[in-house]
Amino acid sequence: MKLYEYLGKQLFARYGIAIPKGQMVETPGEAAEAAAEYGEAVVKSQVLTGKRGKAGGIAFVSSPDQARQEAARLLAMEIQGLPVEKLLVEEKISIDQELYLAITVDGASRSPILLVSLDGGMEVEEVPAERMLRWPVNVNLGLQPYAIREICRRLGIGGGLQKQMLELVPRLYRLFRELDAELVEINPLALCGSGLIAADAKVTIDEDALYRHKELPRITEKTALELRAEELGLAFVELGGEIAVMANGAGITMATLDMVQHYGGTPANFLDMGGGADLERTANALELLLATNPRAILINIFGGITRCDVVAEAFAQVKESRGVDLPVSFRLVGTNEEEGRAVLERMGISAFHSTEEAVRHAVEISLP
Amino acid sequence: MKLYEYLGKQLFARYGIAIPKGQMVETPGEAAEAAAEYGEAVVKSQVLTGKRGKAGGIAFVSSPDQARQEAARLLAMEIQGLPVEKLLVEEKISIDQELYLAITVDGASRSPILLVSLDGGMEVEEVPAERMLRWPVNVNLGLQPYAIREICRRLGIGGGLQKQMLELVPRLYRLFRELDAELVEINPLALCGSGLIAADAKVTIDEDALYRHKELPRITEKTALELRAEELGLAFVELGGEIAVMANGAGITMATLDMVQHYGGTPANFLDMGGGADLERTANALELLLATNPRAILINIFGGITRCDVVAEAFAQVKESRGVDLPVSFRLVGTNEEEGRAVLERMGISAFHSTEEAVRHAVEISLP
Amino acid sequence: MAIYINKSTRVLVQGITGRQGSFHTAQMLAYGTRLVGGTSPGKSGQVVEGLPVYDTVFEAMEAEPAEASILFIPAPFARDAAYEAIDAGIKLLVVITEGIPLHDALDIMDYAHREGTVVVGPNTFGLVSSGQCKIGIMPNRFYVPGPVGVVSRSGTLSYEIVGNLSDAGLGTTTVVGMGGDRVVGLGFIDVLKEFEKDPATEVVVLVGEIGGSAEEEASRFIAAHMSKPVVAYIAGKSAPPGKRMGHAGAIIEGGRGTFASKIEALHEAKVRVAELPFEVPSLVREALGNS
Amino acid sequence: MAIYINKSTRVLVQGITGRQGSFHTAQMLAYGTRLVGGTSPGKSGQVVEGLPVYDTVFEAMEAEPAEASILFIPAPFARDAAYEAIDAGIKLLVVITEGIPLHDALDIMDYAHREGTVVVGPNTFGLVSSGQCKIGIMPNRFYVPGPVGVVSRSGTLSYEIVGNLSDAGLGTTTVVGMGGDRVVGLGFIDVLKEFEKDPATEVVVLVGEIGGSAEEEASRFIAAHMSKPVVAYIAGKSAPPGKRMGHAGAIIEGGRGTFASKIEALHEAKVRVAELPFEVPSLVREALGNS
Repeated sequence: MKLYEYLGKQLFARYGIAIPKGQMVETPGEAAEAAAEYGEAVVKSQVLTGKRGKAGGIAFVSSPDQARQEAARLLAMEIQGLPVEKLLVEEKISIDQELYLAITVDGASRSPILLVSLDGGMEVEEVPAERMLRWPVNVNLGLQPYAIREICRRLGIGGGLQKQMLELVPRLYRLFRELDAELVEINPLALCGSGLIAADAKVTIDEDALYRHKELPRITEKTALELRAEELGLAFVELGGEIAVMANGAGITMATLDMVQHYGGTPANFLDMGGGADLERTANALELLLATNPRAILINIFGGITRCDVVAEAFAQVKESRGVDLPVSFRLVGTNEEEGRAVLERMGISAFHSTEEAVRHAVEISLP
Repeated sequence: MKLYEYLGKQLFARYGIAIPKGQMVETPGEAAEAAAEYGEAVVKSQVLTGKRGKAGGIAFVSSPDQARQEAARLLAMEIQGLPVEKLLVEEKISIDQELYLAITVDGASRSPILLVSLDGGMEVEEVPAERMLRWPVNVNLGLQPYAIREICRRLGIGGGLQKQMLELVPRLYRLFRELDAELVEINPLALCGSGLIAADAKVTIDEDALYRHKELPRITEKTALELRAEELGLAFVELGGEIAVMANGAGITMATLDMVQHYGGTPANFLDMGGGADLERTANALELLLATNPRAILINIFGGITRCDVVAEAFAQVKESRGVDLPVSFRLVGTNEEEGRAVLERMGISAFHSTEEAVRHAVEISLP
Repeated sequence: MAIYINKSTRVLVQGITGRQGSFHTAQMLAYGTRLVGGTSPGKSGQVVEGLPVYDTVFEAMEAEPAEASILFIPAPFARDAAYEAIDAGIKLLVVITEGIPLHDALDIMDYAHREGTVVVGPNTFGLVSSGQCKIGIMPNRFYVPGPVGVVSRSGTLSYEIVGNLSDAGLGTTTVVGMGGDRVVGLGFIDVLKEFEKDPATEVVVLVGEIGGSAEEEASRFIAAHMSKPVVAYIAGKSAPPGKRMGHAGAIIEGGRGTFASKIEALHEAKVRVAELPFEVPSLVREALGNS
Repeated sequence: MAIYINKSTRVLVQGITGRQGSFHTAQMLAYGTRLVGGTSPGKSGQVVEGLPVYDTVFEAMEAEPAEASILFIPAPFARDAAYEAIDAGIKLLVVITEGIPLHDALDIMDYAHREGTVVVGPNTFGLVSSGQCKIGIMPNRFYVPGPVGVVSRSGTLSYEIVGNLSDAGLGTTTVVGMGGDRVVGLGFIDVLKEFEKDPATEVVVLVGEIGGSAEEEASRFIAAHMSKPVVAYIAGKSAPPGKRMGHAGAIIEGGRGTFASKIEALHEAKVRVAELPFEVPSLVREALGNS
């Protein structure tokens, strides 16, 4: 779960990490009021994408009037398809040097990893690998002072800046661990005089751990249907094509989509119904599938923990209750396959044995 | 640093461990007032020894008057040589079962160790070893629920009591780690209906870690001289005999005391001046030595990090400034031995080479 | 021969009394896995599928030691269960549970590493040494002995591919599911090393997906250290960037972990890459012919 | 021969620019220890006693790797310095620092155990393999080669005893100071095991003190596993219970760790026990005669 910059900065403040004075506003009037307090100010679109600077989503202003104008402009914008609904108005800070600092999880070392660079302010992908210091963190030890001193040495950071890092980095790491973050990123981390200030904040919280963070806000980038899927505990992504696809397992669902594309079709969605779903959950998944208004439906079940008969029964139920008339391509193998096929036969559906056949058929029936 | 029961219980409360209602009082009048709130109450001497129950330091009372009387009696007592200056007045709790629970450090396993027994309420030394469950704790993991479940299984603790333990034990462990405790002990841990209540509290904090616990009170069992030694950073214990003993190193100081005793003398103190002391520190140590009003002084220096000349110079300085006239037995070997001996010779003191000779001489000169 | 597990491996089921735990206990028994018991706190003394139930792993190990354990424990309690298994001496831990918090997974891996326990998963279908021992939730019938070692990031997709192989008369030595989470225990390289050493494995099938850099790293390892031929299939060619495709690991972020970069790395390592899952058997045949 | 360290051991000094660090650097160099450098944050580029100073242990190890490190670091920072040494690959860590918080010591031991680093101390005088390598603060002159291995809980007392031995013409293989704290790395048993294996060590002197149960446990080990004769001296016979005699470990609590219980255990293990420190050499001679 990505957090807006202003929320990330609230968390930073809670952990003792310095941030610029500022406040979140939702109207040009509020923006003008806030800017009046700071004189020179910056108005920043609050959107969950990193490219807002290039997209013109950030404005520097010198007066409340200018703040009002710019806020109006920004609130009318879309950045990478995301509407701008909130702004952060902050005092302008005078920056001597920009650093990059982040902590995330490194699957390869199965550990947190600290990333530090003296090339702050630019897109992280643009920083040459040799100028980005990567330090895997032993979760048992955490980020101890010695590690920060060694990191600073490698980057040539000494004196007062090193001292600041020795204070800041452990705080950021504590936030990362205690709040179950997947990513905490400060870019740029601004050296202003002798102090380090987080000029930006990117915080992503692990959704699987949200249950133990009742205090955190709930932010979503999902569509209404994706939200509905989340409620149902299903992995669902809207893709905008013609064939509604459901399979059991993330990998096979992806592979099914790949095959749809390979044979010239367009998938309406990614829907992994997961393993071992019961009748109700399966029916819910099918309802979701219909809600994308597809031209055809492709269901690809390789029953392991999932039982073929349950999927077939659920389909029969939903088809009847909703009067579904869409063409369907069904693939059904594995646990309780015979029983499942029998149920489908009663509806006049003959399930395929191979994914390939099922996908080809689905593409055919999806064409106008 | 041992904490009084009432202070330990304050810490328990801070960590969410249930304690009886109660308050610390210092006069019979306050005791009566407190008891009035509880009806049936218990008045407990606050002394830093475990044997106060047997010594009559705990009284059960049913009325404010009785509380006043008992408080007066207790406040006049000494328990194991310790005057009773504070009392804890608590509501009497109705106990269904008494358990023993403690966490301390096990040198052998180099780890914290949890001790649990169903034989609560008695002196821990009296609990048969096979009825005391000992569970070394991996400091990396801490005390996880599985460990508590396993401990409960071994002790035959199930159901509601196990649930209570699953809540209580991690809290006690957190206190133990966060407050740098050497020992946290609840004996008895009282099962009252379905709840566990800490009926007593023994908490010892690591003195070496006190610098990072400004919030904790400072309690001492030390004499004025021992306190002075602590200020000076010296290891000092008063022993009440005739020969003031100073050596450098805890082990050699102990061995010197053993030899004093072996040859029929009585040591006035244990004073380890530590290693590498400078002139000032050594002079301070010598001042302390004189303050015990000994008949003789025994100084045993095996110079390694400690320089013999510094010790001799300090002695000369103190002898002169204080006009010390006591007989002295000096042993001096090791780093800068020649220089040290020269200094002593000027005072007419001929230092011994062996501890044995020095001790024998000290015993001789200490006899009346 | 096989890797990690074989017919003498004794296996414990943590969470044996739950719906999934009991169902798969029956399935594993049917496959021939040497299950020795299960755990479920507060249910000591019960019997599931003829197996004794214990309160704790320690209790189970006292009754009969096991080398491996499979976890059917809800996500909020999985870390504790994993710690318990490792502390009690389990040397191979198969974590089926989905949705374990990322930081809990980090903790589990750290402790397992320290104690020398091999973790498979979390969010894995498990592993199976065909004809000998299955510790997982995959359907029994496709896992027949043969010369192919399989390692996969995703479950059902690997069933599909192993099914295709067995339909084509190609059996497997061991099939290992790494799990779909961002942090998992066994990785491609660990498993590839074992397959390289296993005399019964003649060719290895690697089933990957978009996201992360595991396939790229595996490719470098293959180029440098594998003498046996490798066939790969990567899912997610059609996935849009920035969207999490079910698996926590399957997300393309900041231009990393793309399908293209993985395919390129595999080609450089001279791995035969299948465009679609059902092309795997013919590539395996080809590799077997050449080797 | 000797144990733990020898003339090829390369040693780093953490905290080399301090008063103690620089003094003992000179002393260790004079003894012949192969010191390769030292650390002191912010002082890279300085030179102490002819040795290069680095900011961090990593930097030092890049310049010249060391196997061992000795810590002269104030107590509040000692844990961090120990972590650093262990993480940078130091395999023998000698912690001179006194007054390290108990829980910090627990943390150090845990991490050292995990990474396979041997810790001597804290609050130790160090260790010395006579005539080869001294990593510690003991006076140089008594440590001359010979057949006696010494392990001691206290510093100056062991100097006294080793001094007595050398005066009596008895040299030492290795002298190990365990340290006076409640939690220390190397224990009696660890060191006894090494002495038992070391061909040059013919007799072992164990110097203990009241408090804790290390001597009792060592006695059981000696009875079961030591073929070489052991001579012991225990300090603290005259100490009153409940008082901490300087060393954190030297406190008799609740009737445990008494002088009597230690002596009894040693006698049971057929250890020759000296009543007073200067009796040690004659008991060693006796043991050498018998062995």
